[in-house]
Amino acid sequence: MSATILYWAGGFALLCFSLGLGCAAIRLIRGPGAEDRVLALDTLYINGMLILLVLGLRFEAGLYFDVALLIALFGFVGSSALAKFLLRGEVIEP
Amino acid sequence: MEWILALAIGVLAGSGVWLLLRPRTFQFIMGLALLGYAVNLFIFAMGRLRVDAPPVIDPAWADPASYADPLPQALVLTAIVIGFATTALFLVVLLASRGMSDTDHVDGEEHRA
Amino acid sequence: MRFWLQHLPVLPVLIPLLTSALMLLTRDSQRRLRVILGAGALGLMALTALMLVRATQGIGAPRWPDDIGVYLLGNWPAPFGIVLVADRLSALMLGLTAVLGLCAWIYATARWDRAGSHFHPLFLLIMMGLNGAFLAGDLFNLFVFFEILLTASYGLMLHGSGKRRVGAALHYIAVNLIASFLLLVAIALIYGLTGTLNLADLAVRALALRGADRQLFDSAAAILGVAFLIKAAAWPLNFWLPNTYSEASAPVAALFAIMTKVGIYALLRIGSLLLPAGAPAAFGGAWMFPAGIATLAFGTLGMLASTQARRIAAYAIITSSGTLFAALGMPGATLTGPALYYLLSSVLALGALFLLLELTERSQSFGANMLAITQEAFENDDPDAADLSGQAVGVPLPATMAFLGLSFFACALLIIGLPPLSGFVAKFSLLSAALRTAEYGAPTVNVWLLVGAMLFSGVAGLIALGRCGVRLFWVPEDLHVPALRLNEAIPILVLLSACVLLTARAGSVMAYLEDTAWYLDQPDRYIEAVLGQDQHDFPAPAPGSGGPR
Amino acid sequence: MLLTLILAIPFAGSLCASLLPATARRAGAWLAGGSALTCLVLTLWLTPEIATSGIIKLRLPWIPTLGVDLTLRMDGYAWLFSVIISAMGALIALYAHYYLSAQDPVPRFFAFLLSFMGAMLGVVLAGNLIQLLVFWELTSLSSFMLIGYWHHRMDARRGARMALIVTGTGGFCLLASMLIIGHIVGSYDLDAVLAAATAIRGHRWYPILLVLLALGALTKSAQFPFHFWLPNAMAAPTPVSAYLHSATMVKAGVFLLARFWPIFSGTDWWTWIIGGAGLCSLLLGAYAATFQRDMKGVLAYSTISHLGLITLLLGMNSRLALVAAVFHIINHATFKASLFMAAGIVDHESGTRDLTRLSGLRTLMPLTATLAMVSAAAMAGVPLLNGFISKEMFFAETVFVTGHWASRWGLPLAAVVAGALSVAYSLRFILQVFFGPPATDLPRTPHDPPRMMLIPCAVLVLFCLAVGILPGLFLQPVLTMVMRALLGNNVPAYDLQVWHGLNLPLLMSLAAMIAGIGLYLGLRAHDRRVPGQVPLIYRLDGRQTFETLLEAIDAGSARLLSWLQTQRLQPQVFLLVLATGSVTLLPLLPGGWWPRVTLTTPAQWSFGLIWLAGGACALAAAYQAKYHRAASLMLAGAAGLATCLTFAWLSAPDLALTQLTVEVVTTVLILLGLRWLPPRIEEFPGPTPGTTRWRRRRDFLAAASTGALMAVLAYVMMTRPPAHDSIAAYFVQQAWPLGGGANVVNVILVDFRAFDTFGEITVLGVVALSVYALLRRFRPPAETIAAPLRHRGGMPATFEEPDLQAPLPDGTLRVPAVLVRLLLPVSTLISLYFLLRGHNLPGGGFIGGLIMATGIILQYMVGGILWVEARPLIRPQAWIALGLLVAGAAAMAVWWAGKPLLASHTLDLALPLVGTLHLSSALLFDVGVYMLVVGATILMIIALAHQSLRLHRKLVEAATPALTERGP
Amino acid sequence: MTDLPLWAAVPAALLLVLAGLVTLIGSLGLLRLRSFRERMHAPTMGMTMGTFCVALAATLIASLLQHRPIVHEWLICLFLFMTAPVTAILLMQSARRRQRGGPDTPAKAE
Amino acid sequence: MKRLFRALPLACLLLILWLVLNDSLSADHLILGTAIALTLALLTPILRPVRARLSHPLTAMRLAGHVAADIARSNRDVGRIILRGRRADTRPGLLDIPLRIRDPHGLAALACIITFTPGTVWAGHDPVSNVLTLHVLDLSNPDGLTRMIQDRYERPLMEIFE
Ligand code: NA
Ligand code: NA
Repeated sequence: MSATILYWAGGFALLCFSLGLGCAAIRLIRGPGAEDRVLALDTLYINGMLILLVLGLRFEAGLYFDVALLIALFGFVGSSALAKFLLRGEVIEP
Repeated sequence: MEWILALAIGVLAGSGVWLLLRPRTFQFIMGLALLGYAVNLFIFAMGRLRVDAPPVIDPAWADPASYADPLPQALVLTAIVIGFATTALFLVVLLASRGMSDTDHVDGEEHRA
Repeated sequence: MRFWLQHLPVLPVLIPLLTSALMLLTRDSQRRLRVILGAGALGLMALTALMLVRATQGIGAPRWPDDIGVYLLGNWPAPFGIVLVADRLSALMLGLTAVLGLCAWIYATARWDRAGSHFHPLFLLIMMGLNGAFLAGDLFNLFVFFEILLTASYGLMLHGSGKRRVGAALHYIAVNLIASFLLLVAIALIYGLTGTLNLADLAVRALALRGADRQLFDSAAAILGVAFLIKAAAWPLNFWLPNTYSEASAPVAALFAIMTKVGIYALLRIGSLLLPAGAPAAFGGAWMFPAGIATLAFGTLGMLASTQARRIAAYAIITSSGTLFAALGMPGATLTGPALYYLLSSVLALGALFLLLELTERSQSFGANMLAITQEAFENDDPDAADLSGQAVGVPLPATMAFLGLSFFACALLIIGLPPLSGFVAKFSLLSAALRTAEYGAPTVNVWLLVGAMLFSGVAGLIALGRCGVRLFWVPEDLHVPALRLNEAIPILVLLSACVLLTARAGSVMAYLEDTAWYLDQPDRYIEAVLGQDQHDFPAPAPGSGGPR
Repeated sequence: MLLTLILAIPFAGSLCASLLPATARRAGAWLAGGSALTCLVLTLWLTPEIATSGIIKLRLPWIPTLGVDLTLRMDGYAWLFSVIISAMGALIALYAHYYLSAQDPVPRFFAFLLSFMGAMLGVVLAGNLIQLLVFWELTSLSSFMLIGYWHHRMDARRGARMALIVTGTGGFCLLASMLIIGHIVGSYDLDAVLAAATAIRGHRWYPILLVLLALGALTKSAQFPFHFWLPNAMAAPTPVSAYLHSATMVKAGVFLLARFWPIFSGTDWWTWIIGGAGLCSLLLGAYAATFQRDMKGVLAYSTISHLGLITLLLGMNSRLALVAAVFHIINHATFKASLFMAAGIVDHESGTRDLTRLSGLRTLMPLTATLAMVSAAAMAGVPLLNGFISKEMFFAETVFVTGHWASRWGLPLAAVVAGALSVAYSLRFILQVFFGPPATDLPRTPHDPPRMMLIPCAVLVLFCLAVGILPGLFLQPVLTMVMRALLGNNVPAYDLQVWHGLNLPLLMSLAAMIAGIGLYLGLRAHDRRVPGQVPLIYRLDGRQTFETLLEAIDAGSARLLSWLQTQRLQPQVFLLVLATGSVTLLPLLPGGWWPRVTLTTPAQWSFGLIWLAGGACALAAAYQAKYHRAASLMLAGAAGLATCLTFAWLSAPDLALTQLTVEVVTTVLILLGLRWLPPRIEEFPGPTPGTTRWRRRRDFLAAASTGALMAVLAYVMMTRPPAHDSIAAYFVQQAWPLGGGANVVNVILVDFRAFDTFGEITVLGVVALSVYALLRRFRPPAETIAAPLRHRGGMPATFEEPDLQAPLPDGTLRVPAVLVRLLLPVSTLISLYFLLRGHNLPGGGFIGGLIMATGIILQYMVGGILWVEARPLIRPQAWIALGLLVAGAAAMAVWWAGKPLLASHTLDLALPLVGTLHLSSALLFDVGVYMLVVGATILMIIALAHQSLRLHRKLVEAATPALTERGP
Repeated sequence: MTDLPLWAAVPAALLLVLAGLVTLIGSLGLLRLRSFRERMHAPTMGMTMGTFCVALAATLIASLLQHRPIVHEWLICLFLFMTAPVTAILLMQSARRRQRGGPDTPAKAE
Repeated sequence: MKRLFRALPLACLLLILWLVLNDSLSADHLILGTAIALTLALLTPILRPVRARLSHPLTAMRLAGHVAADIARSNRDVGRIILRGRRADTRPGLLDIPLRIRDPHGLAALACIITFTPGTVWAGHDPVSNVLTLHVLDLSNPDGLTRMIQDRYERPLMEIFE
């Protein structure tokens, strides 16, 4: 019973997250501004991380946690590098 | 799942090849990146797909059938790293070429009409 | 000593790797130290190669069953772990690499090693890649060594920088990156079908493939073949080559003379192993001969059409590849022995030619543009980079022009295949072996095609190199004697002497190569040597007696 | 033994001569003359033995597997040639010593001359066909060098190259023919070949074999239609012309034809090819010789003609004709060489060889004139000289020709015409030079040369006389010996005599003589009008045709090449894609591989959605890559994320981790690069829209097909049951018991297949070094230099050096800096966490290293290069080195335990509190990987980032030129 | 999973559903909101509530299954919390610089 | 010794992080974790010259509770705005808030809180006037927001960090 409930709830969450990922992808594709795209990429990463967490719950495997942790820690590096590039014209300044 | 992954590989490979056929160096490098994803997924797929069976073994239960094929994964790891390295190198060559030839055409010169 | 002998097959990989790592601990400016390290490493590699050649002949210290040395890395039994396999063919290629590498490196120490950073480590690493590729007994490991030698070659290709060189390198890298993808896809497919990566095991399992599996395997082999054909410069996949080879700095171009042969080696190695299962199309099968003839014709055409000496040399590389394809792919015949002889001779000669051409260009007044490129290489934005270009001028040696002229003459003879040097012996032995197939009732049209193509390429070489030589040595009125250093002259001399030695000892060399070819035709031995290998347990060196102090 | 000496001495002499200093003129001549004389003496020494036993043979093994040995074989025929070659060589050496001037590099001349002599001796002494070929080509090569001796002259270069190409090509044809002979006979040994005459003649390849052989011989002997190289070879110094191009080398062709006469002759093919070429050369050469203006030109064409005569004789399929041919070979060598020497003397003394300028030298150089007149008379076939006898024999042979009326009548007629022409040109040669009023406008005033220079010429003339008067005494025994060598016991009966009685040949001789004189007188007017122009055929200039042909080959091959290859990358990639696609499809065409029983995993909506997004992003990335690079980068990053999620979903956590970290680093790297890539603005008018559209459609098709192919292959493979007894099972079973790790992927990476990993980190290191090296010479596009300034909103064009002591940056980056710096210890900790647990759980050296590197990159991002580097930090290169060394040490450590490289070795340390500490060499190896990855990644990123710094400093420097001082 | 008591499964399931909904709404905001500055706010929902809920559910389930407190999911929240401003600050600055003198100027609090 | 002492807080934090990551309290993890944490904490000041001084853990916990509650509430608000779409009558805009807090770590923490709360984004900070600019999704009550940030976040942060 518990397993069934959790299975369906997890499935629902996964669906929501992947739909969210889809929304972010649409924004990423449509733009219009570069900032919009960076934001969308950031969102993609968050949704991806959540998907991994839920997968970890479903499969009772701690391994997914590591990937999620890494996204939480470094998912922002790409988007902040992009943001800095947009802001300053170079990622690493003298 | 198989057909989804197959389609994904196809789309990635197609976009990658399209970009490799384009004349600008940056297009080429993006093509390399996309084709790289496709190839990595392809290698991975050669181990057949397994959901919820990571190759981290329970010492008491080392039945190969209950784990995903680890070997393609190891190969993909190598391929990812090598791909990263070559992308970096190509990027720098691209920059050097742009700086020296004043064009970002892959041939180092514009082919005018 | 015994201790080192046990590890003999892995030394050609380890020596350059560790030496280059040590070099990186020194600074670029500590050139002398790097040179000493490099000399030591290359000397050791040559020694190792020599010992391997002897060992695979059953002479000397390590006695291996069937004279095939199998080294189980990590002590994992084949086919599970990675193996290095030193058989006659590998040893031969290692020896060739060592000689060519040593010569190109000595040449580079005259001045080219100062035209950019990290020449020495990169050079050693490309040697490591080459050696590893020749020793690899595992498909994926072969790929890894291909990548090492390719990435190092990218670095060396770019060595010296300059617009034209970078432009050529861009194409070279682009094409080879795609080829690497092909290799990966093919290896993955092969693993997916057979469940193994070990070459010997693969040969066994390929026999068992039936129906759809076999079809898919053939597809995979075809992709693999294309990847190797790109590296081996088969037409029409070789358009990257002329620019690359003619723009690379001289020692690098000389070393590159063996790069295309790695692709041929791979085709030969895998082709011979897959032979019992029916060689796939590119591996000695249906396409190889026509591809070879086409490549040969293309290279010949290129030699005729080119005016610049380096481009002629580059097309000569293609011609040699074409000859080898055609010879190895000749239907109904085994020309492997003579083909290997041709390979040795052409690699040495082309290596010498690339070194020589740069020296020759120095004597030309119209070579000012070359000088400009070289100047550009030494141009220095970077305050840290040691600009030693001023020192890089040698002293005029006596009889410089005579030396250059005679060396060019010898190179030309070798490439054209005119007597008396080994180029002729190679050509003759190939053709005579090809004619022998007519005895077995094979269609003679292929024989005539090969004979015609090779003779025609000889004539074309005569025309092209004749013109080139006349222009280089006879035309200029104000030919000034170039400053030449001894370490530029000696490598050329060594390479050409090696060719002379090949000629003089043609009988024993040919016998050795025929034996090598015979072993290749008996993949069972290789397979048995690899798969029948027990895990090593070398006796530990007794304290105080075994290992070096 | 003596044979070896005969062959070795010239080459040894050549080597010695090449080592002589350029001024050693006398020594060179002595060396050459001495070598030649020694050879002559040695050959003569062997005469009795040849005469009695017939053949001397000596075999040295060379390539036994191919049936090629060095066989020295001297029979009567070879003996004859050896004598000619060495005797001539001695005379020429003497002559050349006086001929060459002080400016010429004389030792080089003699070195080439001696090597030629050796090669020629090698040809005649060869007992193995391949060996013969080797020396044959050597004669071409040394001839090339000798013709080009005065290479500052264009005619010398041209002539040399022409001769080389023609004779070299012929040599290749000869090689083919030798190969075929070897194939038919099964041996290259001359005796074996001679014994297999019937087999060869009867073989189905006989015609092609003959053609190839003829090509070899005719090119060498300058026979029609390959004769044109010989007149052009006259650019060589006259000793060379005398030696190579009249007496010896050009004789190699006819030597070969005569040598193989017993094998090949007797067929119609032989007659038509050899006889035809000979006849044409005979007439054409004589005709052209009659009109030459250059003394050496006359001699060159007459040589063609006389060689044609020999060839014709050989082609006549009669044994007596063979005798005549051999006899004429000897005669021609003597009189032609002496004529060349005389011409050389005239040239040397008067400064010109122009027949129209020379005149009346008889009085100025009487000795030379006398010698020249005698030899010319021999050439014209005047009785009592050797030329007469061989010509008589020729006439006699033509008379006895049977068969078709055209040949029955035509051949004697042709013989008479040729004879008449030879009389005419000989007469003209002598009369123009030595008779008439003394010339006044010569460059130098001629006089007889030193006596020693005349001696060689005189010796030859004496020989002409001796043979001409007493042929039986001097040459009959020799000729018999030669004929026995060639024909064995089938030597025909013949009689060498001056007077055979009044017969048809004598009448023909007379007719030719009278006609020749008449012709000379008749042509004087033409000669005065257009000197040197050959009527009717002057347009057929061999040299012109040859040069045009070569140019056509050059141009044609260039055009063909431009068709067959492209220098552009896109077509190359297209070809690659096309080739790969088609060869992949080829084995699949028969069908039957589409999966029937499929192995599937149930599809999940979310997974599909992820790839819907990922695929769309990939397509968009492809679409945007041209103009919106950053957007494309982000879109590709989204596809990368989808890939990462896929790996995680499908049970590959290690891959997901690696993909993620690599993704991050790649993004930063490409962004660093984008800073140096100015925005794309279409500035050039590209190809026409139509072309572009077509090309795009083609590329789209290629891309779509490739994608489809890969998708199909992937699907087919995924739904196929895995290979049974795959090696993967072993890894899963043994990872824990033998590898000591639960994470199989990591155990594979650091243990089972650690060697791959070793290689792969090497690749990373190599790339880092290459990137670093290339960037040291980086030259940025001009428009990118100030690009960041625009972003900062028009700040002044100079950069202030950042404050290295400031604890935090000012402005926007202040808060991020606080956070990111706090993150550094955290990310380091996490990198160590992933590194240390890798063996049992996802992670390992790669992932750890990339995490560490990312942490450091972040510091650079918020702190700036100078601020970060003002603090003691890593030296990336050293980390690369240490990584390799540590991994290597871990790999090699087990050597001391007697295990092969990379075998794992564990060390269990019993520690208080902790229990046992489990140290594994695999972990140490992974630490090496970690260090290298950190070093390489940082090196690449930093090398790129440093470009800004270099540029800033340059800008500052440019702004303040007074302060332009670089530190030491 | 089957060992999990129902009283824990139900709230965990609810948390998951909530996380999914909140995150979806947040992502939807990327599409529905009109300007970039408005859109800046939307994804934060997933980053906060979405992650909190999932982490809570995970902690609940894992702790009950393993009979000891399992808290490492909260590290994710911590890292997100620490790193979120970096991108946001840079991105907002970039957007502001691009629209300098654009529609909205700061309002002043009294 | 002084260095070691100053490094202790960070080391503790890192040790906790290590133990949580490894999900274990075993002796070997404790020892290894302590070693790593101490090493890192001692090395960190090289690149992190500014050190945070923390005090008042109770205030910090109360602040955490406030933040959590605010995040939940803002999530609800923002969600509503998104779902309503065009119909939601919102006034997005920038808001300047004068600050008193100067400690960089305190400012950073404030930035984290603001960014982590849906509906508000850090849009700039003038170091001279110490004015914080925010972008707010619904600027219907600027004064309330200003007060909330000053009272509910800034003051406790000053207590903790200064
Ligand atoms: Na091991
Ligand atoms: Na916010």
